[in-house]
Amino acid sequence: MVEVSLTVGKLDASLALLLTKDHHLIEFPTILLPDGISTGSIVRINCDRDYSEEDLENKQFDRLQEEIYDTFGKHEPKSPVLKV
Amino acid sequence: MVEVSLTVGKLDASLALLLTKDHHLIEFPTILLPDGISTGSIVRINCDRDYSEEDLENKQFDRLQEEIYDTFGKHEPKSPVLKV
Amino acid sequence: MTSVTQGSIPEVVEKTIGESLGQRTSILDNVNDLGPPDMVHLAKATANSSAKTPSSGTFFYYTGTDTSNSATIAALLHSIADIIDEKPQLWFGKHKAWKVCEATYCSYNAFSRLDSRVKVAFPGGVESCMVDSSGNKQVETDRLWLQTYVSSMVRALVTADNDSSDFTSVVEIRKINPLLTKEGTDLFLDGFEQLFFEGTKLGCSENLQVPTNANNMLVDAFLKCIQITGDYERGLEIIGRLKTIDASVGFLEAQLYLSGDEEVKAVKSMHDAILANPLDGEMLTLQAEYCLDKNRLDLALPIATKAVNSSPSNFKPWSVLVKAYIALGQYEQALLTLNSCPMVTHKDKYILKRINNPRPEDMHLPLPVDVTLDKVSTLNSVDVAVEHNRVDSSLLNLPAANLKSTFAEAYDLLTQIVHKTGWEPLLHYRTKVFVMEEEFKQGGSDESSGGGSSLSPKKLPEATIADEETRKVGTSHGNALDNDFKKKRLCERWLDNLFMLLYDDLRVYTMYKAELLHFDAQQMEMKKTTCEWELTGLVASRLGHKEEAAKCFERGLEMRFSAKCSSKLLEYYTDEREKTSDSSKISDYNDKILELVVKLFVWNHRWYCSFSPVLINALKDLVNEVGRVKLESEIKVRFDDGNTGVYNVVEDNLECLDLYGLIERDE
Amino acid sequence: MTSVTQGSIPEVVEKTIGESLGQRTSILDNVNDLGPPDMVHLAKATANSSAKTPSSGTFFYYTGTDTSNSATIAALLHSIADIIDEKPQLWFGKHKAWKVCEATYCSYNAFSRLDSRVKVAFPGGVESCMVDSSGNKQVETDRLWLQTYVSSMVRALVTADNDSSDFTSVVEIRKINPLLTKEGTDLFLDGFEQLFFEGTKLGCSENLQVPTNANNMLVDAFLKCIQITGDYERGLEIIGRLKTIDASVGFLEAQLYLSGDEEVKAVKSMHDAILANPLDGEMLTLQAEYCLDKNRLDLALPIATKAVNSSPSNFKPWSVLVKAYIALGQYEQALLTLNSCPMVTHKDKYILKRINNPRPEDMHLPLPVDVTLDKVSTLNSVDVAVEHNRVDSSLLNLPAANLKSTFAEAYDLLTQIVHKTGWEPLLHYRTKVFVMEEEFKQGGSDESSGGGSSLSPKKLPEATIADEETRKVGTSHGNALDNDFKKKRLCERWLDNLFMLLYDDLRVYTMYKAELLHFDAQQMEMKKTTCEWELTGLVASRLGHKEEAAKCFERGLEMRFSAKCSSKLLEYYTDEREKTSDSSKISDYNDKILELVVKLFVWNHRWYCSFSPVLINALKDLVNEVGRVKLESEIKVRFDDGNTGVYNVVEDNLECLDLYGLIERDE
Repeated sequence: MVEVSLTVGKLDASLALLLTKDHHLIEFPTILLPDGISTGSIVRINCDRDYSEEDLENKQFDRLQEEIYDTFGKHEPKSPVLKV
Repeated sequence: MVEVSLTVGKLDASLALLLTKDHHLIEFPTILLPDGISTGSIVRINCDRDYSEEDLENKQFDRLQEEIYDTFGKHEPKSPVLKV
Repeated sequence: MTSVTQGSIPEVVEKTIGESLGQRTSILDNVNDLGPPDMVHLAKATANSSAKTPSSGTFFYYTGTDTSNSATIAALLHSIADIIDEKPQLWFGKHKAWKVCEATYCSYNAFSRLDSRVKVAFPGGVESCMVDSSGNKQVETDRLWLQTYVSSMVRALVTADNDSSDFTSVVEIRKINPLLTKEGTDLFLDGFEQLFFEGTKLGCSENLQVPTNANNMLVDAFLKCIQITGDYERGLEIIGRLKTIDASVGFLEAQLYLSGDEEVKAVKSMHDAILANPLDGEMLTLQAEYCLDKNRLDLALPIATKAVNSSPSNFKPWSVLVKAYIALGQYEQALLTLNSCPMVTHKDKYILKRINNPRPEDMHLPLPVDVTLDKVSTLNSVDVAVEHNRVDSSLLNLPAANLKSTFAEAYDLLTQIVHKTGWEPLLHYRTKVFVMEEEFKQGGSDESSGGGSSLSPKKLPEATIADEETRKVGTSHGNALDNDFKKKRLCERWLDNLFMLLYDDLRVYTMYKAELLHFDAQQMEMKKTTCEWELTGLVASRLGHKEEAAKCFERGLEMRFSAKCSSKLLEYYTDEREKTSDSSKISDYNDKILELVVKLFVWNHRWYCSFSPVLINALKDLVNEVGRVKLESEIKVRFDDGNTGVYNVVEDNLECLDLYGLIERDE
Repeated sequence: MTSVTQGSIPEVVEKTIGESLGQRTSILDNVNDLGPPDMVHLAKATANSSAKTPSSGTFFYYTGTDTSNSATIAALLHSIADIIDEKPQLWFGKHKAWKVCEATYCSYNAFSRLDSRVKVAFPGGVESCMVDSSGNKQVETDRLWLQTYVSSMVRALVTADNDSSDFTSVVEIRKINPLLTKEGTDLFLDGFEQLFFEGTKLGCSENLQVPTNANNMLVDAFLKCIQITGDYERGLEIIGRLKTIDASVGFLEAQLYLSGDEEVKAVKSMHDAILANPLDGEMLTLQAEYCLDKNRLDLALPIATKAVNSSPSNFKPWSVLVKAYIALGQYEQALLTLNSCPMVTHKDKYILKRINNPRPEDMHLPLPVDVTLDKVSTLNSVDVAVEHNRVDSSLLNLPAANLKSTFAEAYDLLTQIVHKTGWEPLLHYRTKVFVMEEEFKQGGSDESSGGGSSLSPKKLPEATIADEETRKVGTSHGNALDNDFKKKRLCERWLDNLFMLLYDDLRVYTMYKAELLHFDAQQMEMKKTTCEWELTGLVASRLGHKEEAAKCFERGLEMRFSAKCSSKLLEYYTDEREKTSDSSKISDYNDKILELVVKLFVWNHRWYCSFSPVLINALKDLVNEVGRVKLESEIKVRFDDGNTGVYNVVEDNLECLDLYGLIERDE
């Protein structure tokens, strides 16, 4: 897990400029910031890998692939005969 | 506190492209990502306001201001006399 | 069968003999794509003068000739010289007897960045060489000749059917069908396989950020070749072998199955490839498109999302995701997703470019006399230019018409949305998802448009643009952010611009519809020139009003021939024929299509072009629908009166179809 | 005292009479800064012809005249007409007697985007008007005249001492000292206060992203005015009143205290303002600079950091932070911070621009004969141009010389680093902090440079550039990131470019030093033209080798006069004089400075310019150092032989200094 402390340097409509201790300038979506933040506030950001969500998504994706294959990949879908 | 789940879409040297569930494309510094991350990984980002750090910084800043004022703001520092 | 005559060879006169060859060498250094089209240079002497030194130099371009070795090229140069020497040329209004002293053919090898050149001196002598951009000669090898040939073929195939109505396009060019012999086609397919892993050197389509092994100009030409010749089996064999070296080629396998109507195999191919690599963005995109075609939006949406997540820096998966949202009626999501699309800003479409800009008075552009069709081959380009210059500028300069690459595609997505929602709801969605500069100016009047249109009373409200400057400098909206606000996004500058262009297009279209109503009410007929009908049709077409567009193109053709109107209508009728099962309608469409196809064949022939995959394909369908015998007699009945060679030009293409067994054999 | 003569009025001949006035109107629409310089238009008739209709139109530009009302402008136009009518003009080689029929003065009001115009007809009649970009007249008001005047003053003050050695700069212009009367100065200061809150309309310096109340062109002109006139008391009064309305003005208060040598008050002013608003980025930046000047790096670093955090989108605080890191010897941090600097890419420096491009043969650029100094006023510009064209292109085209705005400042920061570390260690730091395209090519040979230089054997290794394309498309370095790698950053394209420019500069400089050693060893003298010495001096100067640069400028002046060498030396001698306490050295510097100042005054006068704050200031210091009487006799002794008017041109400036009580009174 990574945790860093950042200073809010500027707030715009959807993007904030955050600064690390060593002056790395980061454009950060305001949607990810807590409410009540203003210029000069300090935020702590944690970043963590989400293995369980990865597993879940992988399983859903596999099911999806099976469904597509089962639906379209096993036999030609009958198309309406257009002869008149 | 804000918590979001993001998919790692692309990894470059110092910036990663992360995607929110609603396809917001976020350029994110790789320095803030945990180790072992690769394309397709899912990360969870927490963002929290750090009041204690703000207090600490404010106090340090106030002390700094007092020091500058005490050093240079109360009486003209004696400059060496250059007359020959 | 048609044959080459003096009337089918355009030429540009040089200021000094050989100048164009030097200019060609000097531009090589700046070439970073497929390069210039092939070029022929002729040094000509006056035939009756005793001196053997040439007095004039000319040149013109070529695509589609066999450039696989110096012998075939030399033979071509001989035949050109014979045609020119045969009898006096009609040369800038006078008959002039020439003798070709020397002829040079140049063909750019884009793999090795060399220009392959063959020079024939008359009566005897052939030399060949391969020069680099400094003019230095390289040692010729079989591989370099193969590269030259494949480069030529790729240029011919990928530029075929490019819109040539543009006034700046090259006209001093002969475009030959590159698939006239099976041997040539075989050699190209062999060359494709051998050079496959160098394909990225040829660049890629303008909609793609960077070329990949599975997506580049070489691959595009290969797919087109397979589609025209119908030889899917051969194509799949080649891809099968390449797949063992690079798994990403599986993407091409699936594409071939799909265009070869092997749907089940395609689905399995996609399925297997994705199981092997769930992050294969190209394959996921194809799968998402497939689900979208099948109208299984429940499957298309998550697959498109996965494609975007796997390949977020390519435009294509994003555009498929936008389409999924549009199909689902989720317009806010569609707009937000559109706004996130990564645009290609650094590239133009590959087109055939001149090596210099000749003066109009140096251009010899003869009229081929072997094929003539009243009002088509004789259409006067000066008259068309005059008509064009008289068109109202509001119609002529609609900027949406000039959108390029991903911007044109994004515009198309935006028009799909407005086609479903209408303009006012679209503006409402826009205001909901993007930060607006100020609130919608209710009731403000727009002086530039008249009454009657639902668009006229309001100006387009301004969105706040997302660019570097505004992001870093722009309006900081107070210190604390309100919550509603932070859920909105900044609209990208290019998307904001597309809204403006859409507004312009819609205004012109709405005005046209209002006028039409007015004329109908008065039982009067609306009068426009062909150019105006054409441009109005194109606006309607951009906005997705296909039937209305077709009506405009039909009205346009009532007055004179127009290649643009004809090809747009050909597309429309072909689509409509697919949709109906009413045999009298089908027969009606077949009639109309035949008329358009024949006229476009003649038009192309007049401009020295004998290769159009679109027309070959349309002809194939016609033959297979109505039968070859009926078609042939039909053409003779309808076009032979007072015209010449119309059937011959169609026959050329029938023979090509015959060669690949795509139509019933002629008895 | 000098006075205006025909020789001090440049003119450009129009093709048709009044053309320039029309052109001026037509460009107004595109003006979005302080606008064009003031302009005079003259309609002239041949004096001896009986007809009263003008036969020729001319125009030229002005800065620094009193444009506060139409009467003073009319008076100026009358005096110009009188001077031209007085006697035949030396006109393109012939004496030509003119009679001015009509004279028009134009002055751009940048606050209201109007052009104020006064037209005098001779013998009688004055009309004035204010036109907008469509040519429509607006009602004149006192406020609009005040805006006109203040706009004029701002143009005159902010463009004074702009480097005019550029071949494209305007020469058909008279630049007047705008501070010649106390009434005028008072009116400007009043106007400043009244128009203060409209100051952002005038734009800001090219180093600033967007103008603010406390930082814009109006404020720049105000500060310059206070510095020249020395009237800090008045300035502080005005700022004091404005501060009650807008607290951000406190920034100007502190600046005035600092430049008025009231350090303690400045410190208190900064302290109070920052207590009131700890996020005042401008004030924090000033405070950080102050701490840096005092060499209190322990204080400068955290304050600069706070300034950056408070105002991250402005370049200035970042540059101060970089300076702090350089002073601390933390070069890696300095480079990383430099790389984060937000650059201004959308703006150029405000310069006086022509309204059209006159042909050289239409330019009448007379030689003023009232002030002449051998080898200065007679320096032939054709000879200089010839010399310039013969300079080796490697010296002439060093791109670092043409850097603009924040890029020039960033380059200066980079040279400060290399000055302290040397080139090889700088490359090492660069490789440590930025992602490199490939590892340093050890031992690769560089064909383009000869031996002898420590720079020659290696090429500059390539860093991976951070731009949109590479970020979104570029080299994805495998799937998993290694940890070392992710601590590095991508180098911004512009910074990478600055490294290239630094490499070029260092190579030229190193080569020069090696040559110098070689010549010294052989006891030979190195020969260069003045242009070459000047350019070599500028390279040395850019790289921070001030003493070496001064030597080059001195060598350059040995052969002929050069305004550039002279002003660079004036700067150098002034700095050196500050640093020493040895009275014989001081007296030596004073001698040299006097020589340079006098020559530059004459040079300016030759080019119709009588306003240079730099020279006024240098003169003030000289008078206060050596005394006015001694200075005056010195000038007469050294420059009166064979020359004319040299003392007069100095006297003009002494009177200005007198007016503001800045030097001892002349008895």
